[in-house]
Amino acid sequence: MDEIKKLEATIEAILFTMGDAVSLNKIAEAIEHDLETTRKIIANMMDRYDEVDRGINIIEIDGSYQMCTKAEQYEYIRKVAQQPKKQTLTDILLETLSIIAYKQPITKLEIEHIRGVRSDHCVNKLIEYNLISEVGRMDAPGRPILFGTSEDFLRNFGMQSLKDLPEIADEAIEKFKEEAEKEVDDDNQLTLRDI
Amino acid sequence: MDEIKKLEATIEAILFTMGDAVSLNKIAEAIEHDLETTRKIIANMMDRYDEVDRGINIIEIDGSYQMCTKAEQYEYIRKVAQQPKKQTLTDILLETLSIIAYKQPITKLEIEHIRGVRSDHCVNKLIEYNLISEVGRMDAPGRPILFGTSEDFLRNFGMQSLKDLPEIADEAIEKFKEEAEKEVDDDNQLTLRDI
Amino acid sequence: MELEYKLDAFNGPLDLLLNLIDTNKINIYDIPIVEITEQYLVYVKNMHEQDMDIMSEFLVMASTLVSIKAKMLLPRIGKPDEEEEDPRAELVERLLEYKKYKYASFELAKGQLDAERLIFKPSTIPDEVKNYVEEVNVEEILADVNLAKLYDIFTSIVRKQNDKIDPIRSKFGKIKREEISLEEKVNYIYSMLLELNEIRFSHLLEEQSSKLEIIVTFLAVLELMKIGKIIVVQENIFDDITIRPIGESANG
Repeated sequence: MDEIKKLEATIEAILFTMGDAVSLNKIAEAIEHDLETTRKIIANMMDRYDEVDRGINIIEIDGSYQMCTKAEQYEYIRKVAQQPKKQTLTDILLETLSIIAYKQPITKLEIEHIRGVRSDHCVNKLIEYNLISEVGRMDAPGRPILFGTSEDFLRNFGMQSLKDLPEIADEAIEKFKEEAEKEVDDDNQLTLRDI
Repeated sequence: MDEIKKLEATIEAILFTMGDAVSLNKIAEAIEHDLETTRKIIANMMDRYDEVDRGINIIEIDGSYQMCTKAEQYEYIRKVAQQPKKQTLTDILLETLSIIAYKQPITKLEIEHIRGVRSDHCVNKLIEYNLISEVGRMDAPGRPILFGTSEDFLRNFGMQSLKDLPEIADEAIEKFKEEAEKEVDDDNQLTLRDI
Repeated sequence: MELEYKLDAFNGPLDLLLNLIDTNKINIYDIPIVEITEQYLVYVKNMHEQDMDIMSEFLVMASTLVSIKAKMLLPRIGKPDEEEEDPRAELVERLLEYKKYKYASFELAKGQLDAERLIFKPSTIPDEVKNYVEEVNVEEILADVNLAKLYDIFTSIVRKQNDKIDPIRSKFGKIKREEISLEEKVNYIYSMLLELNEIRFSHLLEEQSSKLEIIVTFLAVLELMKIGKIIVVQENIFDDITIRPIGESANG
């Protein structure tokens, strides 16, 4: 009995190593037993692999044998095998989204003008995420597409309507202007120092 | 109990599919259990894999787990698989590797100082064999590269972690000393004559 | 005696020395330096080594040995009871250190022999699993984004827009193009980096008011890279480029 157990171990090691299907012939040769005995041993092993605590199986294909995982393990394996890609909204997507939210309806060209960089990728991603959508066409040469935020956008930010967007007051913009002036003054000193 | 059996099956399927070492973390995440429970389940599995009718084993390397065949199956597998001969390392490479293993992180210059010879070739070969890798830079002029051993190193030398490195430190030197003294005693005349 | 002198039989001068010590059954703590030096030199002389690099390593050791020999032959000056450092001490230490790792390498080799008999299986993840891309959960990626953040981002964009208008110059009737020197720009960017430790490339460009200035900024970044003052990192294609200083203030 122990002799058979040892043969089982060898067959397991062979199938594990080969990965591909291995013919009954080859297995029989390796364990130095006749085909019938080998077949019986493998059949016996297959039964035990069927048990609930085993995640791999031996399958027979055309007189060859191969190890493979059980179907019910697929989802678990996927979880481990899959490259974990943490999905986040990148800063550039957020930036683009905020421009669209506040300036809508807006064309891609206008977005690019504000951001100073091409924005195809960002706009496409935001469409893919269902956060923005086409809301019409501008009455201008080429009739460029106008973009606006979607219902999903409202839902995701807990707004009933776009009126709930925090207001960017004119005073705030004025204040920025002043600050900018001050900064330029400061900046000037800083840059002059370096010259 | 059946619940645990199912988890064992999943872990078996994962290790089989991945082939490479899989971290405890990843396994725990996949089976949705805490690290301690997962560790216990795997330890239990490892015990059962040890039984005589199993040809594969689970080994632990640096907190990760990996499936491999049992050593005693090697000859049978070779008959079927004609496993390509593994690279055996030359003395020079082994010598360099052991210096890196024990002294890591270490710079090439330090290696060369211990060996008394230039070691570019050896270091490059060991990198090529994936046994060592750059592990950082030394905070010194020129910021020289620091080398350390890899996971492949542990696997290839049958260690779970660097803690398993054979001890050589002082006891080994003591042993040399004793041997040397014994030898000297044996041929006292010979050595004294030369001084 | 005639010996086939093969250099590759020894892993270096230390290995050769150890071998001489072993074959002569010498106490490593009390090396008969005269005899060993002689034997060592015979060996080296008989090496038909073409590789000067390797040869020179053996010659360095030869000169070390000769100098130790000389020191030992010199008459000792000073009181006889004074402890004097053995000229061989440093060499002995090196030999022992080297021998330690040589011993370790044998131990490692044993482990390798056992481990060699274990066979691992290559990963067999099906392509459809490997390339599976999970559908983006928009709610999840928006989890730490709220209206306030959106507001902040937009106001900062407005601010940048205003900066671009450059209120000071726009107050003058005419804008005179000023000379922008590369050196100036290099200094400016670098001092800014030292202060902030990290800037985005796009941020640098946003500050610029003219095409010429953008070009000079770009050249300045290239220059800083060339002289090794900065590193630039781009995680993914189309991502913004991050610039960090190398050296004194690189604490990140």
